[in-house]
Amino acid sequence: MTSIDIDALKNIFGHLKRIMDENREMLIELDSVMGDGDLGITMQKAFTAAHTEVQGFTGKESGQLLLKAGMKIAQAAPSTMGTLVAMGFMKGGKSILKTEEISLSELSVFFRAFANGIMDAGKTKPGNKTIIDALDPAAKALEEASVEGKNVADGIQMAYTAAREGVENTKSMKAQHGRAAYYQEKSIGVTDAGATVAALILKGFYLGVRE
Amino acid sequence: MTSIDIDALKNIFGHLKRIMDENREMLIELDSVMGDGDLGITMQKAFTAAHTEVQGFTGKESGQLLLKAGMKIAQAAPSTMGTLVAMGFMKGGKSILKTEEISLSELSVFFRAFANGIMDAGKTKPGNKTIIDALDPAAKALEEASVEGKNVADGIQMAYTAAREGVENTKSMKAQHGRAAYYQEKSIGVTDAGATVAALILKGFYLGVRE
Amino acid sequence: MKKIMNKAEDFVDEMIEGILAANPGELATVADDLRCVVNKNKMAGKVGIATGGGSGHLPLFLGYVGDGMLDGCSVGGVFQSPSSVQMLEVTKAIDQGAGVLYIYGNYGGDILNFDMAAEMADVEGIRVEQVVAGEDVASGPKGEESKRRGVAGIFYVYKIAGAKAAELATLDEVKRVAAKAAANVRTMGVALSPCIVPEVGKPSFTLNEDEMEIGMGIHGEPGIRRGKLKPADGIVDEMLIPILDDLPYVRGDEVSVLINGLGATPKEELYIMYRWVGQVLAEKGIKVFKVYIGEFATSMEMAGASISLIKLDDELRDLLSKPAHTPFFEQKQL
Amino acid sequence: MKKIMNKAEDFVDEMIEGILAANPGELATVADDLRCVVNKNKMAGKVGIATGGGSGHLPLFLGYVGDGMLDGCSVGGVFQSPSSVQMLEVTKAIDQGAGVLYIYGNYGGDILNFDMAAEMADVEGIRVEQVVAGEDVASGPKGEESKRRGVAGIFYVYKIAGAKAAELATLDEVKRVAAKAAANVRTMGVALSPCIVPEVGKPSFTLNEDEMEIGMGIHGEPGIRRGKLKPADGIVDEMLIPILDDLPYVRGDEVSVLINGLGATPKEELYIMYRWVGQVLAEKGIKVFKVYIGEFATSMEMAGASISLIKLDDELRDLLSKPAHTPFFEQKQL
Ligand SMILES: Nc1ncnc2c1ncn2[C@@H]1O[C@H](COP(=O)(O)OP(=O)(O)O)[C@@H](O)[C@H]1O
Ligand SMILES: Nc1ncnc2c1ncn2[C@@H]1O[C@H](COP(=O)(O)OP(=O)(O)O)[C@@H](O)[C@H]1O
Ligand SMILES: [Mg+2]
Ligand SMILES: [Mg+2]
Ligand SMILES: [Mg+2]
Ligand SMILES: [Mg+2]
Repeated sequence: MTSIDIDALKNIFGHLKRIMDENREMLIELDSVMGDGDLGITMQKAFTAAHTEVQGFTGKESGQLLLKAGMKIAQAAPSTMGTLVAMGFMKGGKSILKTEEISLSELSVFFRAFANGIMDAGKTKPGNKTIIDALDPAAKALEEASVEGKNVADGIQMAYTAAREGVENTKSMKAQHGRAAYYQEKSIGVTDAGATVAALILKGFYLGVRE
Repeated sequence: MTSIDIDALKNIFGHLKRIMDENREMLIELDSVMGDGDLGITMQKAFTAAHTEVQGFTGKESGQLLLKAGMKIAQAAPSTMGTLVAMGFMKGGKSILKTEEISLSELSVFFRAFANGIMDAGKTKPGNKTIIDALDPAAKALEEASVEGKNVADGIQMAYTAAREGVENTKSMKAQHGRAAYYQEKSIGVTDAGATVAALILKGFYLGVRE
Repeated sequence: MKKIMNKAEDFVDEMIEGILAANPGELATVADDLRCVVNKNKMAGKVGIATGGGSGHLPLFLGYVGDGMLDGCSVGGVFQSPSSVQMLEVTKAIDQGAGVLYIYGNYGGDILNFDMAAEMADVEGIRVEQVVAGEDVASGPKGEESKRRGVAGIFYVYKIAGAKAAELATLDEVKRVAAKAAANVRTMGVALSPCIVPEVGKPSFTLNEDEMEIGMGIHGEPGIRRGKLKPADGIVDEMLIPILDDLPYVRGDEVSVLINGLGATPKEELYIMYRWVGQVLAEKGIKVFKVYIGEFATSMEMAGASISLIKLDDELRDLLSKPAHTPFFEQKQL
Repeated sequence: MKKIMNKAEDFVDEMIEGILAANPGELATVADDLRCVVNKNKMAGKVGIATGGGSGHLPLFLGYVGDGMLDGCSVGGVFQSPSSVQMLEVTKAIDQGAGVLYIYGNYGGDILNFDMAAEMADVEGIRVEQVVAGEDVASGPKGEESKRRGVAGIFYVYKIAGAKAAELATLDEVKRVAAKAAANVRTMGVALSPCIVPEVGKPSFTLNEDEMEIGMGIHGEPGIRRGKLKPADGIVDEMLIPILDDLPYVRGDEVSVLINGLGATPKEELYIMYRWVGQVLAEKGIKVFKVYIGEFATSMEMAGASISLIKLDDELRDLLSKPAHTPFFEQKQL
């Protein structure tokens, strides 16, 4: 696979829905440690809705599909993470709006815009124990892979690996945003739930592209 | 003395001032049983001010003098009793406004208007353990004396006696107005402070006329 | 006692100083007495309307001094009547030869002093008429209306009389519409917590954490019934039904509704109350012309609320619709 | 918890139902969503102004939807941001081709959702600009202004932007004056008692009987200092001095002052506060153009108050003076 077309994207959203279904309880548990525990529920809602939206998409532009998915997520899951992820898909989709088949370089543009969009909206940066700490390394990995002329499958695998490492790294960070911020020092040692969601999103892309 | 002229009235107000001075502590004590204890203070203020006002009066009409005394009392003592007594003097003064020398029949008109003015203003009637329970018998006594053709001195003596009896009778009454009303049943057995003031006012007239 | 104040004995005077300072173009005092407040803006030949009463009820009483409402107000201590001489001073200041109407609440001390002031005004050659508002159905049964206290519904009497006076109507005419407004308004309230008179320093009564008192007066006068706090709709029913039955307000009537907060109760809760009031009135076929919601007659930091209804005819609706402007109340033509 | 409400989970929806029922001619909802409120009265070609935020702050936020102020408001749960989709629906409903300005307070959830809504509006082809109000000097030191929370002073931003939009100014022009107003306003508050979020059922913090917290936020965010309750003038000093020093407001400046009650604090106390504010400003040679006193941004039944100052130039004074009419705020031309 040298690029991701509309059908491949629809397949990716099928994986994303299934992954969020399967990880519902895990996310609830993670978010319960220092949040309100809603994350599993909202992510399931978000990607179920996105999946349905995407399957009904009749256009040709992949960027447009990703934008639409973002808008649907915003509507279905108006929580912090729901809105941030929606913002990511929208900003990412807009960045490659007219693209029909997504090359690795376009995928890296998409995830960079995805991550930056969330950083802008969340007024955050890497190191604050958020979704960004998985997303930013993933976007960086895609950028490197693209410069190095890797293929899409290899690129996305490197990004997924980077995201999982990013999740691990959040353990040593101190939360600065949301409910978790109230715990400050106590948040050290705990994995960030939002970063985990980012890794799951990369996983969906990885599995979809691999097929 | 067959009638009360301006000088006699001024003399009466001298007695009233002295009487209220002398009875200050007694009235405070009486009002403290079931009221706020201000009565001795306000009545002293009221009649000190009225006395000064009256001494400076240069007109010829006794009714006008009594009206002016009432207005002064209202200003000097804006408590319940101060206002009621002021109203009595004003309504009484108005009822004989142009009178220069007060005959017994005019005195009875004065006290009837005095009592009725207070009943109207206080929305009360005899039997409610108020100043009226001394004033109304006094006014009635004056009316009878006037019908019977008594002289001023005899008439006012009968009125003073009736007022004192009225004060005694308040002991068996249940308070319906003001702070004392909160005590209801408990107010039985206690002399009404306002009625005591009425008797002192009659005493002032009695002493002034007797001279 | 948690109050933002300096010395308790300065509470009322400093409050008035603040009101005057905040509205320098609108309000003035007369007779060198801070407690005698009048509208600076005079309309020549107009009947003067004066009110007065104890402090602690803002915007009642002096908050309604302004264009299209009242011309003057005498201000008493917290929950205490002003003196008759203060009332007289206000009367003298606002009389423009057309006479003065007193509108005030049915409380012993106020009646006494206003009667006295009227008596003194008469001596001064000023014609005075009076309308006493007593519309709290909880404070006297039908047949004993004269016992009823004046509470938030007095707002309607002010508004309607003020609009009539602004038309340069005669004293008799202004009195007539004021009396008509007073006759057509009914109120009932509920208290959830007490308030504290600054100079006293402690509440005059207590209510348990789960209790309310239906029919309590704005000075904490005992109500009809103390009971468990109910849901909003149930509380509304306890107030609205006695109001409706009293006048009575019946199918086809047109009313204005006033939901008044006593002080600590948030506007959110007043609107939750109105939601149910509106539904009940709609169901009973009573038409609502205009709704007022907010704080119109308070008891400082007391929690609770009252509901007032006024039945309107063409004349009252028209007068209620007229614009008004005071430092505490602003209405454009409805 | 003593609240006049039905079920806690219905608190916000029933409140909105009450507000809509009380103002049938003025407010409407869009997208079949009670939480998306717009002004019924549209002025053709006008820039739309939208706000939004959590419930529990009436008249903030939806109380300022009306003529000469805001066109629409998305309403969140108590102390919770509305969703971006609700904001988008309001945006779509109020856009008349001239674009839409978002004005809201500086809170993470609101920013996130308004940014998202702006993104979605862009997809819909609607031009959106944003002005975020953050004027609480207690919530961020000088130099870290971007941390400051938006509190009662946002009223001035609404009023001034609304007046400009009513002149049919362009989106850029409306944004410019809104930003100018926001840059010139400063607020500080004091809390005396907590409030209770209905669905939570208990206060989020406690204050002792003799304590106050200077600088506390309208959701109970920690302030600068907790200490013994002071006399009113001392409390005012603790708020006013940091405000004056911050912009700074200096001799010769002209300002408008807003004394805002947080909910349970009676108007009497707000005026006692203003008495001292007025004296301090007079002494410092700062001229007061117009004083607003009352409840403009509350925290339900929280006791306390805030002081806001806005420095005026000719343009801001002129816009502040323009008439406005909403169900919660009425002003005639000053
Ligand atoms: N300002 C922010 N910027 C980026 N990510 C954030 C921000 N605030 C919170 N997050 C992420 O959101 C996650 C929690 O999401 P969610 O459970 O939806 O929040 P909540 O339930 O508190 O609204 C956190 O684990 C963190 O990764
Ligand atoms: N409505 C009323 N009508 C007539 N007299 C009254 C009325 N209310 C109270 N009084 C009289 O006033 C007296 C108390 O007067 P005062 O001490 O001035 O009252 P307070 O201190 O409660 O204002 C009572 O003893 C009673 O005689
Ligand atoms: Mg969560
Ligand atoms: Mg006494
Ligand atoms: Mg209040
Ligand atoms: Mg309030």
